[in-house]
Amino acid sequence: MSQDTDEKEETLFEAPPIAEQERMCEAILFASAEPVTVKEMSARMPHGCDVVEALVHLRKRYEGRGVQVIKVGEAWAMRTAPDLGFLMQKETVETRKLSRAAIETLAIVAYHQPVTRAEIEEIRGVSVSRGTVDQLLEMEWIRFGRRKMTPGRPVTFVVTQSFLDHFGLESARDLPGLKELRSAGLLENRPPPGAMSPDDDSEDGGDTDQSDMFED
Amino acid sequence: MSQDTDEKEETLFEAPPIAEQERMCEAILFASAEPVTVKEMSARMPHGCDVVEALVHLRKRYEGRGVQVIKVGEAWAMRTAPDLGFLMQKETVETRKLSRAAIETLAIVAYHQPVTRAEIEEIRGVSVSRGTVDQLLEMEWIRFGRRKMTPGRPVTFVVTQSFLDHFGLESARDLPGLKELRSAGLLENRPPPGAMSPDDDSEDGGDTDQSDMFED
Amino acid sequence: MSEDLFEEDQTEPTRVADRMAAEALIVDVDGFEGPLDLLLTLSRTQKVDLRKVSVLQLAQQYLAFVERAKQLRIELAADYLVMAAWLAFLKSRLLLPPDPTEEGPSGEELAAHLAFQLERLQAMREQAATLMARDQLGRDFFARGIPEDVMRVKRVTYTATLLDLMQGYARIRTKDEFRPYIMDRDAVFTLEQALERMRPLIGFAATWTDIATYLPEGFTSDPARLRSATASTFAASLELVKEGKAEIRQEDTFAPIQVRRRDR
Repeated sequence: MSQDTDEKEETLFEAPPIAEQERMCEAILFASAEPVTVKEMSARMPHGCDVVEALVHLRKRYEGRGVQVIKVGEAWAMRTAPDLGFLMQKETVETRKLSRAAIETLAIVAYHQPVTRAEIEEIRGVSVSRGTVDQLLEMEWIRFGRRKMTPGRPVTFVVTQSFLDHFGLESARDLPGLKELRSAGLLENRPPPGAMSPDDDSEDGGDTDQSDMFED
Repeated sequence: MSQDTDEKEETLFEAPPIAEQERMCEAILFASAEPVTVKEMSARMPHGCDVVEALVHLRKRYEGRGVQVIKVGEAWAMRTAPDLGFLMQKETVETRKLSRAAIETLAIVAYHQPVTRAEIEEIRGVSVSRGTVDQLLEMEWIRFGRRKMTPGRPVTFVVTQSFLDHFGLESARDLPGLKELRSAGLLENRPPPGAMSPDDDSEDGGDTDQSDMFED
Repeated sequence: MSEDLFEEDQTEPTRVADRMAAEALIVDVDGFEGPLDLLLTLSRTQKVDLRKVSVLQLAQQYLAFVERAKQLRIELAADYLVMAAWLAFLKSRLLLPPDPTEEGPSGEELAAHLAFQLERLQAMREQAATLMARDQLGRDFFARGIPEDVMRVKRVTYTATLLDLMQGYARIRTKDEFRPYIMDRDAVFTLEQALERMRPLIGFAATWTDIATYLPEGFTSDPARLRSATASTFAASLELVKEGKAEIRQEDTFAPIQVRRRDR
């Protein structure tokens, strides 16, 4: 497999054997507290390495160990096995207590992304305070997404890689209950009946945006 | 073995199997911000664990991997394998133009090789700094040639194969001569008083290559 | 696995929350995050699936709540009153037979939308709880404790083109007269040599002395040698002035250049 890649790329030197590539990925992931993207790993490893294949091998090797290789969005990381958390009291960082409003806002962004502030308010039934959004932005759990193509082109919010990393999610598609919520129609942005909003046509329930977003 | 320990210490619960103890040591070593002593590990792990044995197993497991289990004084730690240190660097290459002094020195070596430092200074009319020569040596564009059979037997400099490769020359004799330089407008059209330069003679006939060369 | 955990976790607090909500209805109006939150709490008292919630009953409960708040002289925020008005309208729509001449959505449609909103909010609350019950980084699982920094190595490579080389060479060759390549280094008196010669001597020059007197022996007869020696001796003099070891002057154009030591 890595042979093919070599031939395709016509590298001057042969890539190291896959076992060695695996060692390299191991060292890079091990050394970093932050997830490392495949792209960055490729850049640091010798030319012609098949990083993804090496990572798949590596993940397998760490299965059931005290440390695990996990995928976080486009990046990979090593993390201790969750069942051993009790050993780490010493390492536990006191996280800032999030308000109920912040937690709900975070969940809404995660499940409805990309979502505008107006949509969050619509779902929660109250206005979203600036502080709540700022706090989530500051924690780097949410970030600005693309602007919506609706009148006023409002900014949207999406969750970040740090969010995925923090909650041990491989991608936003792995959010628990996502499928059920979608099939129950609860992720739709249904306009109130009789509301003659001009964007009624273009706003096909946000469903298309949704699937878009979760493809990433 | 862990059985023995249990019995000796008369613990209420049995210690976890050694494989599990190994996982625990692995997670602790991975997540700790400092090397951890056996004593500290014992205190954090369930009662009756044989930390030393678990660590020996763990060290063995990581032998030859990208990560190693090492003993640091009385404490234990995990580190990336020393031979993979190069992966912990992110190299950025910045290309700069060679200084004027270096270009002139290089040109003199190319046209007059083998040439001594004193001769270079003679031609440039200024002293040649050590740094300039060192830089060219380091770039492997010049190298030491044979010593001159003159008093003091000074070392000489000649250009290297890398130099020829970089400038797309087959040999230093392919360098355009003064005549060509002049006709290319690179020299003032002032006839040289006295004899022809030694290079002028040898340098004819490279005409076809020449035009190529000036393309660069 | 974490979902199972969550299920277990979730059932208990919900019951507690129920009890607390019932009390909150009476004492703590401010505890609600707006009318929708209040409606959601009220709907729980119906103890049915949110999809089967009776919106009519809910509207009545809400209106009763607002009525009670008024009796207790509790100041209600405007949006609570707006919701009350809207629910009163909805209630009448639901109770009266539909008027075919009337425009707009039917009571059933409006009720269905409210039910949807409540269900959606409830779903998001549950998801928020599930999310927070997940294993979290820094709490349940951990990152590398001693991260190794990735060193950023900046490597500078130098480059030049053949044209640079040509131009460099041309520059040298046009700077001074072209002459065949011969070694005539003995006709050159370098700046370094001149400095070496002048340094020990300048200490004795208490009075102004023509720099010509510093010319080395054997460099005064041959014009080329004289030129080189004069130039370097002059340059060396300037160098010594710069170092603060000497002073230099010239009375007039083309007059002899004189130096003397500088006393501090």
